[in-house]
Amino acid sequence: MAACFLLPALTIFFLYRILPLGWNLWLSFHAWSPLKPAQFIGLEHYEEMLLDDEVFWQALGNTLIFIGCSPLAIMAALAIALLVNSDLKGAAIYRTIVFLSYPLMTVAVGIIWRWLYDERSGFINWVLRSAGIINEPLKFLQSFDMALPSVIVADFWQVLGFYMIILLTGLQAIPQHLYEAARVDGVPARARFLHITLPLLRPSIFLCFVVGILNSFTSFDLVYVMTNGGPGHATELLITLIYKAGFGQTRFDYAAALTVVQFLLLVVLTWVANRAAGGNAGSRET
Amino acid sequence: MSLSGSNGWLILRHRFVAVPLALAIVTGAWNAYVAINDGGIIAGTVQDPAGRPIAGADVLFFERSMLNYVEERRTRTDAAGAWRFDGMAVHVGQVEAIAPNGQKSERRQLRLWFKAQNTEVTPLIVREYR
Amino acid sequence: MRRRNLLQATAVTAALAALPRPGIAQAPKKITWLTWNLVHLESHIKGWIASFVAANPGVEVEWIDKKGPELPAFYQTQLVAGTPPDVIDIQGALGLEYAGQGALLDLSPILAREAAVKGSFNADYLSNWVFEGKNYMVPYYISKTLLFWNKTRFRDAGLDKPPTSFAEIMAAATKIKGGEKTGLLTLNFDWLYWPFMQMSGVELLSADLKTPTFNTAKAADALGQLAEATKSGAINGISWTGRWVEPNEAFATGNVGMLHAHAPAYFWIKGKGPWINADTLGAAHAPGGWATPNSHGLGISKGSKNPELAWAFVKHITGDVVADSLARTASVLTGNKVVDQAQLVRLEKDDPAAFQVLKTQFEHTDKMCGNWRLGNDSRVKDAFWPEFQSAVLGRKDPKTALADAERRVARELRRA
Amino acid sequence: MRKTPTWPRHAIMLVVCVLMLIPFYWVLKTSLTGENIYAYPPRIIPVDPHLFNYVDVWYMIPFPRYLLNSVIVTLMAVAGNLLFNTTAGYALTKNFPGRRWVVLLLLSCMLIPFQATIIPAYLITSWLGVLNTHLGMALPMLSTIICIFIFKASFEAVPRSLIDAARIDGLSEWRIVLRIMLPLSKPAVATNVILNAIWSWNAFMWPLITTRSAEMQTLPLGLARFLSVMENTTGALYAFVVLVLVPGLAIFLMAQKEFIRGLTAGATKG
Repeated sequence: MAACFLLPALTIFFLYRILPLGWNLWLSFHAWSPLKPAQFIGLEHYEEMLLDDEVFWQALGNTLIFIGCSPLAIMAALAIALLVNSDLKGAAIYRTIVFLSYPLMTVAVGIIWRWLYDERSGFINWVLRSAGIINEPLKFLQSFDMALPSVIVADFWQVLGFYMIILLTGLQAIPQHLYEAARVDGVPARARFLHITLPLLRPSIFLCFVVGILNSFTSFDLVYVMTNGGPGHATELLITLIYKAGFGQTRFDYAAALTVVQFLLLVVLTWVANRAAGGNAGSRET
Repeated sequence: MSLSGSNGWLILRHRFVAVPLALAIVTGAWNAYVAINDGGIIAGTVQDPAGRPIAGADVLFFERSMLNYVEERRTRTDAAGAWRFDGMAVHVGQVEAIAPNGQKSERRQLRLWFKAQNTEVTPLIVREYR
Repeated sequence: MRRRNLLQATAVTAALAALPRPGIAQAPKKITWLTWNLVHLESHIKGWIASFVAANPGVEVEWIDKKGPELPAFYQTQLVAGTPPDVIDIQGALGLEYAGQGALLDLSPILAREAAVKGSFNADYLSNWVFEGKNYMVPYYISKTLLFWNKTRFRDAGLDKPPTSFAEIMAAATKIKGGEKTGLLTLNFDWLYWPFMQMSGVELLSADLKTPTFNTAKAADALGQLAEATKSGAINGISWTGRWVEPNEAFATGNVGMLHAHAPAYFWIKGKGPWINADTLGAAHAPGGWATPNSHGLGISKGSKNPELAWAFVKHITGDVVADSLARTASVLTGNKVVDQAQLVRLEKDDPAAFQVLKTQFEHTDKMCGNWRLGNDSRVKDAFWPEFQSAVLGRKDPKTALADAERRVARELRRA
Repeated sequence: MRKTPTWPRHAIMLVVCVLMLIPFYWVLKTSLTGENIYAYPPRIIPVDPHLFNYVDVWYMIPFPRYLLNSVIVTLMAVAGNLLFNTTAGYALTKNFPGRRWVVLLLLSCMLIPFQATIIPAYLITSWLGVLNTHLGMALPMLSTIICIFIFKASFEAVPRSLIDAARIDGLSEWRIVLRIMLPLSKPAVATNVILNAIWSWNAFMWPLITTRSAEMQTLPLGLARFLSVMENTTGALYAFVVLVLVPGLAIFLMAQKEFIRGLTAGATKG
């Protein structure tokens, strides 16, 4: 009974997620290009990746930075959520505005931010220059040090609203009487936040973090449009590397190995986050 | 207000009905307007600085190609200094007049609201003409 | 998780093997033409196809256009699916890569058979797509780099003629720079910057293309000078970070002394820079006449179901009539000798500046560099460019960068 | 809470909102401006603004056609998600052997990036024979995991007693879902509609690979195709960006009430 209800969804995931993943796994142990027959080469790709490919390590590092920064956005979102949660007048409007950037197409977001960062006519440089903070325009997307943060900021701008909504839902799930009781016992606001809000918010925060992890590859379009991984490999993420290795260099076999590694990495991260969130959060999305 | 909307004539006031309806009306009106005005006629006159018409002046029409504007059409003004292009299926271009003495007017940028919009171009003035 | 995947994997291999080929492009008399970024020519392209169909009744031609960066993804997928577009329009090195993969049909026998057709192409440009002795593509629209120089900037700097050596370029750039002004800009994608190394006596690879030979004192010196000049502002930093728009935009403002770019850049900057005419813009050869081609060619997929028809179509598209129409509408050179001659004659009257520029495309055609006949150019490029970029932007010192680049390039060559 | 003044919170939120809105304004302004968009310093108010960039865009690509394709694909995706996610979500509320494994499986499925699955996905789609069709474009998006869990959460909130009662009345599982579960989960439905509408509306790489003919392109592809011609040198590009974004935003704004309530309700008794 449950089986036949699950079937349609599972079929789709089997066809478009699991089967391809299997294909990648299989391919990662072979030497193959579109018109050549595959031949088994064992762990060669993995050896090359781990021992002989500094770009992989750079991309891995960037990906981890990308994910590692999401807590900042989550905190910001949490602050906003707390502000608009309670009976604040016009909270609904604030909520809408903050969320407004999430429905945007990532490609478009990339174009928009590339334009904001523009050296001559970009808003950001213009503000900084007319405020006299800098004399020379900053080349955000062309500088080795600023490119990655710049992309991350653009990503924050897009997902902040989504985080906020998730956290809001979590907040509203917290029974009010707990606060009442605490207030009666004269527990100060900070303590109430630390001992009631945060613990009960764990699942929502976990979900935000999962979204943050997913961002490390759903932001492909963003990086692709804004920097395409450059300068050097300063904004190379695993996902852009996978794409380049596959379609740019026609090394689908190597790309497959990268995919498998990224998958395992994300699984581990998610598992850890889940543990941190106090177990079974997985079965409690939003 | 729920997605399913409310019942009776009130449904017209439900935003999921009202908005598309409004859009439909606007679109219809606009298309009607376009249908009436897309004769593809672009016309105007050529004058000297004093506002006297210049007869026999060449009027060139440049259409936008990928990177620059290229001459596509050319006509000559009549005794009243009037010129006219028919069947212009463009929405952007440039016109320029060359008086019989070879002097040119400024190149006028034309941008229309839709392809083949009937357009009356304000007079092209040839400065050095006497 | 893992065990399940392994099971899936075997399932996949089975499944993939069993996949029947999809129906597309299997109709007996249908061919598909994949173009690279030509949507803006839609109306003309439809016309050219129509005239081909008119001449070959019962034939159907499907036209697909993809944007440069996405075209490889599309073509590769089609290859794997066994439904490659019959005729493809791709940029220089990529053609060789696909040839190296065995995706393209060797045109040499056909060209040998049809000497007239072969003769209609400019031999040097045609030879850009000779890989391991076989000719895999014919020119569609061609270009190579040259040195644009802003005569006004030069005059202000007390210079009157374009530089004739790497040292002179650097000197001129330094003289011109100051305030908003910078001395030199270059395009950097697809090896377009390579003439600067070539003119300094640097060879990327040994003649047999098996070993890197660029890690030399000369190279370190040239790289050092480029980095130095970039730091001082003599070379505009956009040279190493921009793609196509940014450098051309910058040069069009009129604040830059020299632009090292391929010919099509002229029409772009002309559209943007009202100051540009034959008296203010000079077109010169890079010192030593070195230039990197950036041409598009037409190739035929080996997987084509109708190779003969595909070839007929290629002949139609590169033939005098259609090529001429392309040359006029897109203001390009086609590699078709007759058409290009006519184009030059036309421009000499209408647009002297454009004439100066395009004329260079047929001079020193024996001095093309940066177009190694490699089957894995993109990998070599990805191994070399980031290191080079780090060096010119002062991120790494030239010696380290070259050493790292050498190691990585060598690895790619080993792998090939 | 009551006692503390609310104006500081308003002040903060106003700043936040301004920051969030600036990019929108900057693009809008660029799409309207008549001057060379590379002029420095850029103007805050567009100079001699006009709408002709939008006219250019309209003629640059078959806009209505692309819009239609986008709409069709989005509708398919939304419908599919409603059907499959409801059933799946309902199934997950029951206890059956291996339930935990299914949940794990679904969760890990979320972690597989699409870009890495293009080729097999394409082969599978062609094997199903729906290449270059709206269905083919919608297929991989017909069910989304997060939304399954949203339904699960919202269904779990439905009191058991109701369901048991229904069962005693001999309602089939289907009818239980239709008659009891869904009516009580309108917010979850709204959430599904919006999220999936957003996601499929914005899909880029997959339509790019599966569509051959120009008639099948969707708006995001139009954007890429547009970029290739104009690059970023003209207000027209930004006019296009606006045109692509407006429909999605409009839908969201119209449905956002239910949407936010949806996520909330989903959580309150998750």
